[in-house]
Amino acid sequence: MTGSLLKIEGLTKAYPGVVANDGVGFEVAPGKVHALLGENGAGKSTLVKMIYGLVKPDAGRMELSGRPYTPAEPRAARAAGVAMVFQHFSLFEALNVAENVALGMENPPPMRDLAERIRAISAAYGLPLDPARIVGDLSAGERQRVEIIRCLLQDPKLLIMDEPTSVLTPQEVEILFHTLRKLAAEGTAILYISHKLEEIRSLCDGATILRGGKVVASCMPREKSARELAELMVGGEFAATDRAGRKSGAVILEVDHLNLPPMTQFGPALKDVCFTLAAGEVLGIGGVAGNGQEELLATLSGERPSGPGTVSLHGQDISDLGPNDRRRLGLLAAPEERLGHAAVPNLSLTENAILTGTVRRPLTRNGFLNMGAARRFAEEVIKGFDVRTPGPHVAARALSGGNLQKFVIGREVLQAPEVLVVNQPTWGVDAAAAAAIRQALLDLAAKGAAVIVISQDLDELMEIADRFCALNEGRLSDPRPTEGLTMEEIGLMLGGAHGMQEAAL
Amino acid sequence: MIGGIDIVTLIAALMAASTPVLLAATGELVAEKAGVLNLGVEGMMIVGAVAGFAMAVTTGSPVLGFAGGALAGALLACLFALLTQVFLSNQTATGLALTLFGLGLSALVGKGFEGVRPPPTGKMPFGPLADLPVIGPILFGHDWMVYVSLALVAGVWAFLKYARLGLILRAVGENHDAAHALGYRVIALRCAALAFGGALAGLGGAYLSLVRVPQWTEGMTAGAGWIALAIVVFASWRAERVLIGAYMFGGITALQLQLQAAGYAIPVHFLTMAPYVITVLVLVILSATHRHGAPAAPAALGRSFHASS
Amino acid sequence: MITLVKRPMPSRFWSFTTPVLAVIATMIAGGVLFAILGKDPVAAIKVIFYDPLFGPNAAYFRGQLLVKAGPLILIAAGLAVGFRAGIWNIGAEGQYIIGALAGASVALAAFPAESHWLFPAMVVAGALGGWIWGMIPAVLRVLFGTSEILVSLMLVYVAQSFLAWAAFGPLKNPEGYGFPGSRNLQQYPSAHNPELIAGTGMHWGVVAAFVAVIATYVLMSRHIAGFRIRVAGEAPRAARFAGVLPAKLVMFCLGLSGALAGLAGMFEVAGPSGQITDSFNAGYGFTAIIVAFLGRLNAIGILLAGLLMALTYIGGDMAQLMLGLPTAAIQVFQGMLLFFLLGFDLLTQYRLRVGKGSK
Amino acid sequence: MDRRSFLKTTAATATLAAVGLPVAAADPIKIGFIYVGPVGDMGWSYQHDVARREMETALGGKVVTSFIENVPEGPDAERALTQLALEGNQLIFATSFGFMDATVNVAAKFPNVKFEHATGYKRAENLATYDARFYEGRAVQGTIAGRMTKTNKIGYIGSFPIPEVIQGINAAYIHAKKVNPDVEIKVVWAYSWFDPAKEADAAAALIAEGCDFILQHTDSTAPQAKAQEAGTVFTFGQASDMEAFKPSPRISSTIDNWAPYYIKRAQALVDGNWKSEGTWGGIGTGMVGIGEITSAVPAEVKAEAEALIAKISDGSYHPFTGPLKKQDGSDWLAEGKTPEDAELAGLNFFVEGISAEMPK
Repeated sequence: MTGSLLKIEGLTKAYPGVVANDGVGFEVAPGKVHALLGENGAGKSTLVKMIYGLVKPDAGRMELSGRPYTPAEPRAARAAGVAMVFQHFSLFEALNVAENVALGMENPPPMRDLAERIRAISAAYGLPLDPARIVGDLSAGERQRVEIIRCLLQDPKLLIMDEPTSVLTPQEVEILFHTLRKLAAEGTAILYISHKLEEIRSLCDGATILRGGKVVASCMPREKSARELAELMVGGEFAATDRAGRKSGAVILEVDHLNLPPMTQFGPALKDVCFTLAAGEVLGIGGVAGNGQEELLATLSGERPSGPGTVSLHGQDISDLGPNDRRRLGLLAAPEERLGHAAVPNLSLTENAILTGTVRRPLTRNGFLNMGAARRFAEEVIKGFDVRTPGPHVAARALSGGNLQKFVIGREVLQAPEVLVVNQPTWGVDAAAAAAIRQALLDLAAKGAAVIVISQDLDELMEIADRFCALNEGRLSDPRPTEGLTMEEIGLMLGGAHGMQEAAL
Repeated sequence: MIGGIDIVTLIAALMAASTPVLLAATGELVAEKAGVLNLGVEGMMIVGAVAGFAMAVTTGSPVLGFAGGALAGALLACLFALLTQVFLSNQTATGLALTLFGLGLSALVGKGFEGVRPPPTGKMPFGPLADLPVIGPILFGHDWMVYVSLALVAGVWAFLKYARLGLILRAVGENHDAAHALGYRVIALRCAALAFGGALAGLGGAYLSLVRVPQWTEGMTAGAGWIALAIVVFASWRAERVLIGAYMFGGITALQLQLQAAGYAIPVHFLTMAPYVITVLVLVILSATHRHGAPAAPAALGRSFHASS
Repeated sequence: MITLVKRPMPSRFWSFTTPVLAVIATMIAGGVLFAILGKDPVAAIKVIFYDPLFGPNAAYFRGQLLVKAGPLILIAAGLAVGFRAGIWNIGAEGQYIIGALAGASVALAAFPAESHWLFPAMVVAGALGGWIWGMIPAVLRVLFGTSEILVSLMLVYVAQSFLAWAAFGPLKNPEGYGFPGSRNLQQYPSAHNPELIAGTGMHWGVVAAFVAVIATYVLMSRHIAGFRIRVAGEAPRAARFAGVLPAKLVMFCLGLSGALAGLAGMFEVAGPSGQITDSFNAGYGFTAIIVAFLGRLNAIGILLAGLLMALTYIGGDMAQLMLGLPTAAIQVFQGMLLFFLLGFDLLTQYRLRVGKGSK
Repeated sequence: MDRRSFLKTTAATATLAAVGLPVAAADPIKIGFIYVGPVGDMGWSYQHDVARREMETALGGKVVTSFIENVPEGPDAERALTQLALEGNQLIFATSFGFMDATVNVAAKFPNVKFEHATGYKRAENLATYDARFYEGRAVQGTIAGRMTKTNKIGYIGSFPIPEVIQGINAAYIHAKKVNPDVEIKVVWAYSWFDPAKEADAAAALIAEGCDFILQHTDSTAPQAKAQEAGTVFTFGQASDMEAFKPSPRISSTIDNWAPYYIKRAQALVDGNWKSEGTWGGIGTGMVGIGEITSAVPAEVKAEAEALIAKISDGSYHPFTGPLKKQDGSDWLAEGKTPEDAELAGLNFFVEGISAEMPK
């Protein structure tokens, strides 16, 4: 086969207030792995939803195997040979693997045959799966296998993968890449969406880079450095962050042999986590998502109490204190999930300021809300962190991800914490805003606060953290100073060499 | 005979007695499996009762009567579907309103059908089989709707377990967002499930007015729809257990009356509450044992779906 | 093709306008119904909506409006707090019954002693009874994760059987010629919940309803506890982050709504109703759920919705009497009103877009 | 009655009630009713409504009536009664026991309006009570059943264990026993006046126990249908005639016939001589009607029953005539004695020979 399998021209999709895709065009050839690269919000997801028939384009045309391609719904896309693995799995926890696979197929064979084929194909591609298991009992990696097997069973001509590695361990990523290469060798085209540059460099044969809904570049990723790719993605150089003028002070926070059972049915447990944090210090915690980041934040913020003596602030045992008691003592946090965890979508920004602000700010009197003070606090956050919004009366869900993130971080920073724990502080935020958030964290540390930044963005951690450690399956490696830390060492830490002692030996 | 209770008669009696709630509960099961909680079963049943009765009396055909009852129940369910699926109204409140509406509507339509006798619904002609001892009255002594209801339960069971559409239905009830992402039409499917549930509730109502009582009177369902809801919960959303649940609820009523007839002074009120207490216990056991496994209730039960993308 | 687009914020304009639109739509649809039944639609609508408020005997009916709306509002105010937190107590009917039984039991145990302490003791007993009945689903949910929707509903039937048992058994009036039902508390001064100002319909239950409206309004919109309840309903994880303990929240919401429903039952049995009978509960607990939603789960809204609901009952009776409209027609009319109110609510959260949609 | 004519009649009454135009020289007197159930219950409330219409016809244009149906007992009843009084009704019938206290309250507030309460025991200057001696009809049923039963087992579906129902069970048993010493009576309580499904189950249970007669003190025809299905079981109509099941299984009936009383009382009001009293009418006054004894009853049994009806009707015989003992064996009525009405009204025990226990 020659030529292109999928050809896209001038694809445009606008939502009220946003142009998600603006005249996007590119081609994917059979047997090739093509990357769609871009920051969160660059329009990658909308683009693939159009290809998969979930969203109808406003303008533009698509061709599949040389014929016009206008899928009205995913069913039509699947019939045409397009399969997709979602970033957030479209799985049904109460159903078993075979049933989940059947749901994603057009004409599934009888269950017994299907189970056989699942067994066969999953073994062939090195993704072993038991078709009778209930999906709710599977790990994140195993769940992704279900999605992939579901696609493979339909012999797709084009396989779309939306951020497939964000939930995988490095070992699982290796297995996945092996599978994808094998598939490509068999002639399947793969459209691979990610913002992880190294992955794309190692896997993909071509890349289309999106920024603000437009195609800004096409390239061969292997021919570019990660830095070049990143610059194409964000459209400029990183703003230099000022990390000068910081001195480590006395130890403020101490976490000692912290163990915690899984918070959710499928989450990891925290295992023997130990570290100390000094005033004026930024501790970076890296690791692949789903390795205990949320659990660690919940334990530090007080959402999940832990065993006595495991968490101490200023030498005081705060293990059994709730979030508000910890706020009173100066320990604040900003969780990763903005909508629904750090902020309430349907409430206004004023009310979202109340969410965490009542303890350290005089927003209540005898338990009664002082709406005026709350509004002023919200306005202060909006102003101080350049949150683009008509005003504090606007509901949180009406804000863009980046603006809401700025609001969330600003809300905590402006409460003058002694310890601030943030998870994914710049996820989905544009480069300028991300730089501003990082600067705010550094400034906070400069004023003597201790900051924990949990992030999957290693560049970010290297940029602002004084010390670095990695979370892997609920275990935290020993912190190492970031200065002089090599990529290999980081890789080892992330890959699960628990603590660097072994490596040091 | 055990302790003065004729077991054969008891079983035969409770089978007929349970048929209306069995039908309604089976219908509600399908709706709930699709993720919709319709508390308006009572309203759909009674509208089915009056429509079935009116149809049968007007045409002289019980078959058409049952068809009419089913249709009326389905239409009322479509109203509920319109409100909850299209207008995204709260399911609990809408269901309660549906019951109120159905009770009123049935009474309005039923004026003029009071005191009328419906055409008889025939027994299944099993011939000599019906005269067999013990199994004769239990297995071969009923009118044909009893067998239809059993067939419907079996059909729903098989549908949910083996049919592709049944699988899709369960998927929609588990996770409507994922089902939507896979391209299934969540709202259409839920509307269909609701209509089916309404049809069965209507059928149950028609059984009441055409066979069980048989006559039309206002408010004649007397809470049967609520029992059907309880049975679905008792059955932990499994068709085969709906059968057990319906027969248990029906059986306890029949049993307490038989015990009275046999001369036992029994605490009627405590027996009446027994099935509900048992249902609560079943719920507790289910939730306690399913804490770390797949829960029994459809995960999306009672939640509104709106495709946002 | 009409599509729905979620508004970035609930529309304030539509949240005031939709109830009015719904009532107008009901009047039109109801008018058609009444016309089909051979009644003058305008007269019927006037009798239902206007006469109880401004007709010849309005002075009496305005009071009755309070009597009828009082328990609905009292129960709905409590339910709405839980509903806002995503805790679905649909068993208020059972809590109402048990509250009434508890309150009446205290009175009947004390009979015929007269004391100033009796009525307050009944109030406490009524609230306690409803609270206990509400705590059963709460505790089961906290301990085992059992659905409070289903448990609270099942407990309604248990309460009903319990009521029947009490009416025929332990609470039966020994001087009642063997008829079921307790002594009439209206004839027991210490236990009676009388009309406070003659002719107004005001009794302690109505006072309690107003207090509950004000208290829940202040709680939900002015107090940090109510704020946290709202957060819990909107985003449970955010609530934990804000320091809410889910177990405490479940117990509080079910306990509060149970206690208020119990109070409503107690005031009703000691006042307007007077005695425990096997059919003493008139579905207030279920109707209150509808009232709570009609009031958009907002205390002031519930006050208005309760009064509107009561108006259709009283106006309905009048239409029966004056126009010969059957109760069934009134029930259908009420059903329509509820459907329109529930359906139109969509407009506050969503925008209708005519033409090509986003999908 | 077809639907259209029903709508027409109600529409006509409604117009009259609403407009209140003088149809005769003098304005007609307004008379109101409240019913506990829907008029379509085909039982208790239906019979009251039949009587209301008969009364309106009988008095020509002298009265107009209106009613509120489905009124729950309790505060709603009090409001409905007040509403009727405020609308200018001169005479108001409250047709359920549970309306008693509400009627007493409203009667006190409207001294110029006359009230009549069915089956209660509280009276006032402007509040009369009326009730029917349903037990007289039960005596007839007991006689027929006692004669005709082959299994010697009579089933009785009771609604609630209240005096009215207990009187009926005792009367039926006493008279069945009188003609058939081997007879037994089995009692099932439905705890409902009207629950067709449960009544059907109760009938089935009694039939399973070997009863070939089902007497009922509940209002639906479900037991008749069950009896018909069984083939060899006989029943009696209750409240209404239930003639749809004639000639068998329904072989006779006890009919609540309120019309004569309503006509009499309305007439008294028109004539200006209404006064408060307690009426407890029986077969003699026509308040208790005995429906046609059908051809399924042997002629000699029918004759015996008719003789009994005649004796009760002319007052020469009281169904509770001593010697009678209570269930526990203690004496109740001595030879030839009859109970006071007040005692009968509160009857709460079975007579000797009934094996069923009174529920507690």
